Amino acid sequence: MAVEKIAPGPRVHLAVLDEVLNLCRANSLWPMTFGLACCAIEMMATGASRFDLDRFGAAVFRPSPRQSDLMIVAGTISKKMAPTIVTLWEQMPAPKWCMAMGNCAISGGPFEFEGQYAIVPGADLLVPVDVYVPGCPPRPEALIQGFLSLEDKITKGERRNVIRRFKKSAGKNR
Amino acid sequence: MSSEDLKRALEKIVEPSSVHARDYERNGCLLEIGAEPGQLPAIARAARDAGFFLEFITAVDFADGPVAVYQFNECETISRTQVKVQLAREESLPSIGSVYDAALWYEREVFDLFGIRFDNHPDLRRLLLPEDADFHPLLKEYGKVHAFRSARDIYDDQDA
Amino acid sequence: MMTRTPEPATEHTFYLNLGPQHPSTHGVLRLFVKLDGEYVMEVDPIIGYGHRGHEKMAESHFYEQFLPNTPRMDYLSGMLFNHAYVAAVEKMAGIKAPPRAEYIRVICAELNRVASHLMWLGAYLMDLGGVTPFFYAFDDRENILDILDRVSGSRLTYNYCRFGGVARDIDDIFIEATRDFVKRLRGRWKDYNNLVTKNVIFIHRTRDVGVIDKDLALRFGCTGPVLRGAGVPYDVRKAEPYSVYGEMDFDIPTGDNGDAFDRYMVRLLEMEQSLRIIEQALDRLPDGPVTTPTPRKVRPPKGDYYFAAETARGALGYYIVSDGSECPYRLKVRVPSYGNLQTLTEILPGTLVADTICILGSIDIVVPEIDR
Amino acid sequence: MPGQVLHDFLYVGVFLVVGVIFALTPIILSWLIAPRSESAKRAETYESGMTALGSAWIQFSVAYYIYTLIFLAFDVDVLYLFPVALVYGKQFVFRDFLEIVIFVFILSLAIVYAWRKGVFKWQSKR
Repeated sequence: MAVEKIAPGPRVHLAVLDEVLNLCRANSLWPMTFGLACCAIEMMATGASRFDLDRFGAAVFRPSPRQSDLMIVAGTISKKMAPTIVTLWEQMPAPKWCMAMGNCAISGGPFEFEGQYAIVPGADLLVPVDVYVPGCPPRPEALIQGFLSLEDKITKGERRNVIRRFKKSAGKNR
Repeated sequence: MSSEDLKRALEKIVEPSSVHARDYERNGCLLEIGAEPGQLPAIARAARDAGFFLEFITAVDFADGPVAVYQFNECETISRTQVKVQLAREESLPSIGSVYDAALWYEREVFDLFGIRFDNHPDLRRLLLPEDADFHPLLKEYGKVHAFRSARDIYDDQDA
Repeated sequence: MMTRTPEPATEHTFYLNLGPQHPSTHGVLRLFVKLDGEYVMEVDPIIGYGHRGHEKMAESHFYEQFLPNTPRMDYLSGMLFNHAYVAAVEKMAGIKAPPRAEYIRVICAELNRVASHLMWLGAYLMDLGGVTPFFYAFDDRENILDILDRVSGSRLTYNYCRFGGVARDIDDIFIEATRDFVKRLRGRWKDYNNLVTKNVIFIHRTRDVGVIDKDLALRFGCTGPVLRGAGVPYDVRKAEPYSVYGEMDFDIPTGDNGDAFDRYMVRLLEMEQSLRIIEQALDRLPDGPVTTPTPRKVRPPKGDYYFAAETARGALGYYIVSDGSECPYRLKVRVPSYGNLQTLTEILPGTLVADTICILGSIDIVVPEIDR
Repeated sequence: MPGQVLHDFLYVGVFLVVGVIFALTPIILSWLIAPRSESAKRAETYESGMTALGSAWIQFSVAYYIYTLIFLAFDVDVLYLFPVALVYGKQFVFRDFLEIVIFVFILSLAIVYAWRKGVFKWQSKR
């Protein structure tokens, strides 16, 4: 598990300010280019012109963890790669989120069998994962839905999505 | 530069009894040679002079010891030759990295996954597994496998 | 080669990890580089960060259970890996796929080859700093993914070929979509040529960079566009025709001095040849069944078999030792990028760091294919 | 007269104070409200996930130094053009233009000299 002390919150904590900041953070997620295997190609396809992640403000793929606030673990995590993932997660500044993309990152996927010696079955054994996107590889639409649910999680409710706010049924369960 | 003159060259190195042709349609290779570990550098040089390139080096773990499989091929004609070397359990192989540079990684991978050591290999360390791994995964008694047979009952009666 | 514990850097040189998480290593390859200012002095490619143990997995799974593994080894030419594995086991077990299935396999394989080259084109130009070709190439590639998705159900990791045929028959919507795609992509060559081939910066960045000549390629066992870029017309589809490639007429483009520009041109011209194959296969598509009845568990007779096929990166080979049971005794996958990547240790020392990225991109590697 | 001078200095003073405040507020604001995370490897240098070997404080080749020198020459050159821009074209337009051409030409000789010396040629040492 990433050894990370429970960080103290911000020095000045205002509810309204937090809400505004979360709204801004949710709509400008900067993911870190971190493709491990097949899911990386679907991540690139999502960033390309057809599925266009830019509509959600999330396609600014930053190579270095210092400038990114979302780590997408896209692909199979081999045991040799595990310490690197933990290092990258720790080198990301707060606030940071993690998205486990694809079955390999969720639970080892098609390579998890009795006698498997080479892979770590799941990214949540290494870093705290916020959103799981199932699929092998998940279709670009599934990844975009992952981004939307992460944005919902950041803003703690559907106020972000104006249309959904007017649907009476959906708004209640938050 | 085709496989005939490689066959003649190899027959000088290895005794002719262990050189036998294979049916390309069924098995995909034309010539198969059973060799001793010591003859490998000579075989590699002969293949290099005949203009062959090294397709791969791998090993297959059997009850009476692993069999190292070297495979050479040529670009112009279909002339795939396989060299099989039966090893005892802890025996080591001479490295042919000086003749074929591709062999350096293949040998490191065979050492990594099978534990077969290669003498005078410039940089024999693990290739695929993390450096601190202490097991050789592709050996049959590691982990769960379907069967653990001896070499005779696979190779001997296959062409009968 | 560099020893394991590198000696302390002299005053001019320092060590850099073009490490597993790097935008231009196309996956989790780590280049441990000793730099002297801008110049690369020594390079030690460290692989294994994408190692999943495919070969160990094969020894405890049935032949059918290993099918999904094949497209996940090289996910850019997944159909080609799938087709090669199925053809290998069919040859071992003596199963004969009906002619219609063979033609469908060749059509889908060539579509996948074009998709793989387009993906490479986009990623390579992005390495060199040009972002527009990435969107051009991915736009065309999405067409292929739609066509193959319609018939095989997945965009990248196809499990479409089965022992004895293919999973589903194609319909005339597939055929018409493929013909439209072929026409559309042919119209795009002009765009690619104007945007990239005639681009002065691209020519200066790739001409005479990373020269892999014939002898170097043979010493390292390179195959595919890397070898053809050096001038050797070796293509497994022509050298050892499998499936119905024997009846297709297409030629093999080769470069002359084996630099990054020649490899680029070879891949661009290869896409055109693949389109020709697709058209011929579509014209001669026989009707009839797409599967023959095969036993529930395939049990090939004892012995060892080798089957070679041509993927987008080079000559792929399955070396299968069977002990007559329903699980392979040993399954070795001879992968083309293995040899292609090794040439880095020879051609990189002395080049600039920017050229390192250009050379690495031009040999087009996929890391889980090398690590297996 | 002194009142006028003092008045002018007032502008400069206000401009200075606003500048400083404008610079410091984001730093203080983010120091206050930014969430914090402490972790073991947070301070280590980022080298694509690996631990960096050796330090980067080494003597590197002189080519970089000469590159920056050329930049410096032109940076200062632009500095002198600012005041010229204020008075350009007031009386004799042609004279001003000619002066600037001469000024820039003389400075560009530094580029020509560096070019001849081969600073821009990064030959590959194969």
